[in-house]
Amino acid sequence: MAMPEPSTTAHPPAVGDADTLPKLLLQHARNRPNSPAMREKAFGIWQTWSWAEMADEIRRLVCGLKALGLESGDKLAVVGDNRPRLYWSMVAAQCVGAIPVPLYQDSVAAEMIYILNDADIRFAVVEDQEQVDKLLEVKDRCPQLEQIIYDDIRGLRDYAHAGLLHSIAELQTLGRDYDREHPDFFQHCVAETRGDQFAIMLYTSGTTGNPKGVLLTHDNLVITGRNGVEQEGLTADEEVLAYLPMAWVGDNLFSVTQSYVAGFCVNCPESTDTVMTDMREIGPTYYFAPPRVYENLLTQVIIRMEDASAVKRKVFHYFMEVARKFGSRILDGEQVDFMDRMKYRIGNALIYGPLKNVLGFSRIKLAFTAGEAIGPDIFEFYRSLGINVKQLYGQTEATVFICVQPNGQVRADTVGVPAAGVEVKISDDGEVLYRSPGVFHSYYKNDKSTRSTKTEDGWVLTGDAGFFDDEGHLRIIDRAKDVGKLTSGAMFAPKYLENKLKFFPQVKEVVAFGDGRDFAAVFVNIDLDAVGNWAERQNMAYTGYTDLAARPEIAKMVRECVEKVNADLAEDSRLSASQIRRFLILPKELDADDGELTRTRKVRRNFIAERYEDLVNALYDSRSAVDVDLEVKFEDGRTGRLLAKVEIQDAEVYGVTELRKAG
Amino acid sequence: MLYRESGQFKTSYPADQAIFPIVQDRWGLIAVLVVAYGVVPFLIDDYWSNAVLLPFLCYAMAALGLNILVGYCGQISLGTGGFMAVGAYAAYKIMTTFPNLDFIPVVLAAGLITAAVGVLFGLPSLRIKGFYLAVATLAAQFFLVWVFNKFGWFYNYNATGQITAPPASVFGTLVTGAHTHPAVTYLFCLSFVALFALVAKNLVRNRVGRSWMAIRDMDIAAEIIGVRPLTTKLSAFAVSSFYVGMAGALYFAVWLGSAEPTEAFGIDQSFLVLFMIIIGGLGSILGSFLGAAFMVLMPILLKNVMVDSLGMAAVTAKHVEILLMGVLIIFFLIVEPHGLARLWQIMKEKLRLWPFPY
Amino acid sequence: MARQPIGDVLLKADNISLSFGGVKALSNISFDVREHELAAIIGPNGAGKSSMLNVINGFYHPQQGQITFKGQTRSRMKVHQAAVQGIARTFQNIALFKGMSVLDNLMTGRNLKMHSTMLEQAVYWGRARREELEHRGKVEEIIDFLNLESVRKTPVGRLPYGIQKRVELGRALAAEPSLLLLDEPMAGMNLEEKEDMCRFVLDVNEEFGTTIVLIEHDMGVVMDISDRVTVLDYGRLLAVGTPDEVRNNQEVIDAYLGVAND
Amino acid sequence: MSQDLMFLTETVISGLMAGVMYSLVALGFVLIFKASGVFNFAQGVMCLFAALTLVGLMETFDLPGWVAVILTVAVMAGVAWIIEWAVLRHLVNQDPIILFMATIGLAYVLEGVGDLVWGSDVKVLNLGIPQGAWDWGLDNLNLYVEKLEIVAAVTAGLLVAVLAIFFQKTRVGRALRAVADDHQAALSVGISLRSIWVIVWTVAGIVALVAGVMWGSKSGVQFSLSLIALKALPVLILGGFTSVPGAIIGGLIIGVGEKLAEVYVGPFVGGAIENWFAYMLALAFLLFRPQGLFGEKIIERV
Repeated sequence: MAMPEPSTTAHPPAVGDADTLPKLLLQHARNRPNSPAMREKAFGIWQTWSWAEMADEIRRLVCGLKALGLESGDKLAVVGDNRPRLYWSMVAAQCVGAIPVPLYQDSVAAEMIYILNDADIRFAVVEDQEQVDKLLEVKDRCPQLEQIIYDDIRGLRDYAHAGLLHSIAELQTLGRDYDREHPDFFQHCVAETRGDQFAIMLYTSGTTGNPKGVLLTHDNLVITGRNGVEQEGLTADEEVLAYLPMAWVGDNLFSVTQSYVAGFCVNCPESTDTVMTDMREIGPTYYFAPPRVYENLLTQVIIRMEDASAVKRKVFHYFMEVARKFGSRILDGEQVDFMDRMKYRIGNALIYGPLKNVLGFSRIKLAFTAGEAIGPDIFEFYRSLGINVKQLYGQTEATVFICVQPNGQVRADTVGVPAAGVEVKISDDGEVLYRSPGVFHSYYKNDKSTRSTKTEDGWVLTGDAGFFDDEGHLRIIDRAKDVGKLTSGAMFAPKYLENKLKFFPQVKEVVAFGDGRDFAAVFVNIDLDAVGNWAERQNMAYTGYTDLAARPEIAKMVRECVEKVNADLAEDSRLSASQIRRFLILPKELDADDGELTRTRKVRRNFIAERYEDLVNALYDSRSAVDVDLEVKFEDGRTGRLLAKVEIQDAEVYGVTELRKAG
Repeated sequence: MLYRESGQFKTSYPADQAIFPIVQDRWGLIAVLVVAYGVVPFLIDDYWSNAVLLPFLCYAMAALGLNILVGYCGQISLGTGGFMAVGAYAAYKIMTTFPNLDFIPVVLAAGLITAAVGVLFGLPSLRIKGFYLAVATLAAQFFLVWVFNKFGWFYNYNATGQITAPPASVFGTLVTGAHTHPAVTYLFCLSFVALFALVAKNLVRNRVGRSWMAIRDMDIAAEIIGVRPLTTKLSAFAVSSFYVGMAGALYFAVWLGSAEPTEAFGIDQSFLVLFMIIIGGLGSILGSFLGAAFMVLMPILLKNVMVDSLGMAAVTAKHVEILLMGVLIIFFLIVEPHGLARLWQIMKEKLRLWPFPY
Repeated sequence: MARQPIGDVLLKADNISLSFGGVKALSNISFDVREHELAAIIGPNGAGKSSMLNVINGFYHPQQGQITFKGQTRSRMKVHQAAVQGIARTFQNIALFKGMSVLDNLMTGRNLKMHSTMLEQAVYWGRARREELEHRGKVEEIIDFLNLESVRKTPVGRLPYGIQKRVELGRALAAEPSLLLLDEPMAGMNLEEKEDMCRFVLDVNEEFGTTIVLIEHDMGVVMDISDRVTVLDYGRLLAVGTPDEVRNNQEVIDAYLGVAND
Repeated sequence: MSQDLMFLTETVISGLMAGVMYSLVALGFVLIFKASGVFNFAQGVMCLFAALTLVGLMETFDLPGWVAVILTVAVMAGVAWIIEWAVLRHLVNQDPIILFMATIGLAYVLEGVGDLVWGSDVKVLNLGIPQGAWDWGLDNLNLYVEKLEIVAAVTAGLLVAVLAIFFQKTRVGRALRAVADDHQAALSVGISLRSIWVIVWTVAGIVALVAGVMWGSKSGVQFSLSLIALKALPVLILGGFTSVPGAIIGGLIIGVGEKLAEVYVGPFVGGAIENWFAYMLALAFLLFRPQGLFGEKIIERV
């Protein structure tokens, strides 16, 4: 797959004056027409489109959309899994000056209504029958929605919605005819695009209130993307697997913008079920995943190794120990003994190499994790295998990049230094602020929020509390508004506690309480996979989550985790006071369908505090058990009741073992 | 463990349907070929050629042929020895009738003649199945050997009743007769076998191979789908016999030099080749080679150990050898009824998943 | 493109009688199937449903009566000729090629569409190669249609029962038949698998316009999806008609539904 | 009787006698195939092995014939037990071809063991069975018939009768018949499948011993015995793999047909057609009646 151009070996190809994605597209189609631009696993093989072919496909889409009446400034919703045609329709919309609005494909119809109406969506490009059905369901309540275009015709032949429904194939046929009549239209459109035009609108799920549409310009995307490419030395030879939701800003930056800037190839998996296999086949060189993906993979590794023969397990554990000691140091270029280096080499041949290969990590040059804090053990595991995983700190409003860990200075508990072109400062009350070329234009139809987030001189309030450590790395503690005080006046950072607990594989979700209270206390969701597996090995029969969560053995297990966290907190005088005194294990898993989590699986603390008010109160009075009666939503949309008795548990707390150091 | 497949993705059907889709396998094959062509010819001597390499190659060819019939098409045959005899005698008659003919067309013609005979004896397969067919193929075995014994025309009425290969050459280089160089005969057989192994692989992964396997797995369903039992079975007999016939020609003319039908093409030959494909793996091209190598090498090893190392008498050693071969065969069938090829496949799967167990 | 309208008579059975060594399996059965129709033959076990399918695709030769398919009348024919004429079928007890992968099973289904000679296949060049690749593409469409992606290279012997049934449907579809005979496609399945299979059968009828004759002893499923139903009982024809007509036929109620409701 | 007719009669009788031998070997096949579905290729070698053991015991230990016979039967029972223990039980539920191959391996083992223990040279077997021509026949009918052949025929007849009684009247025999039809049914009789296998292999061993003794008395005990036994295979085709009467009648047909062909057709084609004639006969026969003499026409269902 080596590209002939010398320019692609060390540096990205010069993008010259191409300041928009459509212009970049044409530039690649002209300069390196036959290099692969996109692949999709379909019909058993990786169907490949070169840049020229992709430009051609997009050209027909542009003309087709135009023929259907899409105008500059219109909004076009995109709903579905990562499919090439959906990606293309986003760029196609940009060509005519319309604004693509990708939506989370698992949103239920009701959630879609808000965004469809808020964004004044006229056109929607969707993946398949499932999404079409959802849109048809809400069509009456979204009067401005005019056209629905679908990719996969399966099951849609019988739909009688003339003038409303079109397949992408039809659209492209339409486009070809239009193109024939207006041969200059496409080129003209692309030439008209400008860097300061809106390129995309992304809805941030937000922990409270309605989602807000973040408007990003081509400049935001292209300049930020280019800075990242240059800083990390990405080339046109990278392979990327596009598997994260298209509505996430990261996917738009990594899988679209940076591909258009650097010219590398983006691969779409066959389906969500086959991501693991597809990942292995492609062997991406540049990878990004939220911490939970890394966590799930590690859990799988551990579980699969449990079933290996005793000898193999021994070898595995021996070399993983070697890796733990020397892996990250070798990766960071530190001095390591010759013998230890040899041991690591052998381990690499026997274990790390094959392991990375089976997971599809063999060729990774750079992997990012972002969105949440990652568990130090998990982080270290991947680093020790020689995989260059780095944390980054970002936001939709920043077009992702705020801080990145530089090579050789990777720590589990910081998010690195300000990324190229980004200025970061800490406000007096501890909130992190930044200014960068990626700073968003505005929230759509929401000047109030725009003004309260973005200052006159371009600084954006992240809403996160943090500080720079001695090495100049930013540490994020929590959401600024969530950082509270115990009645003693000591700092209480709920997310910090939650993350610390969540780093235990047995714990899936945590909700911490303590602001304005005497002490810190938490709700815990156990991880059904990990704990269930453990229970099976103990020959413990259980009927489901609720049953398992009520077992005293599990309570004991969680208490041990909590006490370890407490011991850890006791080390730090700033946080020692917020040791967890009481906790309970929730009788149900927190669920986005019940509104307890956001679509990106962030805990909605206030909502939970309201919903489980009685349980919260129980944590702070002397009750030792509470009966709960909950309304829950099942996967198929039905609702039901959940009755359970929840025990409140006490945990050991520790004294401050170390006096605060100076400074 | 050795396999690093990540990043080896297929963007086209030709790549996906390649014989060796995994890079490491391709390298493995290249390594084998480099050794076979680049190293072995320089080390070879008469012993290695006559005791190991030529028998291995000739039997591999025969095993390929029998595997097509038994392993792929599911028709059991115990007549391999007889069909090898047809190939050998055809080659003999052609070589003596046209003394200046290049040896390559001789082998091919011998194969074609055997194919015709094979089709003839394959006709009963249309009406009878399984062991009945196996027994029927014994008719071919005994009848053919009898024919070559009885009719002087086949051995040119010479006094001994034996046939002896006259010198013949390939592109001007001698490959049969008394004055051959071991490296030459080896390379000639190797090239022949390698080429036809590729042909066999092509056949079994194409329509005709699928038709064979369909008949093997579920003949009624195959017929209902439109696979014609007549042509399919006969094509398997024809192709199989073609290979066995060529193997017979090489066996007689290149390896043995001279042969007498009862000895060289007896029922023991039929069983030997059958063992090769069972131990190697039914329905596997690789298995044909592994089985041939095993059955050629094992007696030599046993003999070396017993006679040379343990100082056993040659006669006793022969008995022990027969005994041990029997034991080994049973042992293999119990441990892995699907042969060495399956063992290799399992090992490969493990290596591909290493360090995970599944 | 919606479902194709039901057309002319495609298959006509005239007065079919079949017996084995004196035992009557079918007596004087007559019915017809129209183009693009989804027809069902129902009846309790031993009613002669499978025998009827076997007569249609030439596996059994009726002692009396004839079959007219695409206007051609025949009383005897070789089994594979039915395939040549465009009749494909599945079997009550799965009859897949167990040693072959899903892909190869489906490719075998396209056997009759491939024409390269053995010599071409031996060198895998020219037409043979072209054909293999072209038909692989077609087969992949069926794999996609039946959601068999994750098992395409697995030997079918290792697959669970429900998937095997689907592979068998795929193998029959691979032949692009004009008449598809399904012998108890939902036998032995759980409810969810049955629903899936119904969906696939309907989709086949809809997407490819394939005429389908389906036999089933479970009436519930069949009534929902068929255009017309033929009811057999002990080798006799009991009723022919739309599901509603059959449901209200007194003889059927007595012989079949009555029993089922007990 | 005319000279020709006399000659024909003698040929037929000698064919019948050879046929009896074939029947005996075929009987062993049928017993095992019926009870365990195993196509026992080692049956021929079992004849050789049994005969070798008998001769070996008599020669080496100078035992009287009847003692040696009893000991040989014990040895064959032991062999049957070992075969079940070492081979069969590990191959339950395998494809028939795998079991078939295993019995070929078994043939090698038995041959190797026999040769190792008793040596591989030709041995004369003398159990006191009278040799030479049958005087009464020669004198009165002018027929030349070997005494040995008459003994063989009588013995074979007795053996078949004993087997028939064994299968009809004894509990084990009935169980053996049941197992042929249905393995579950056999278990309900109260005999484990494994014991049944041991018993049936023992019985096959005894049949092999009888066949081996007959052949051995006629032409010495040597390796070719196991090859002659291959002749039982066409007999099986004719008679069907599972039919005891089929094995007997098939054997007789093959024996007679082969002799007639050798005598009347052989001279025209160079002789020695005995080697293959039986197979060709069976083959030709199969083309007209694929299910064999006693098999039933199978109605295929899908």
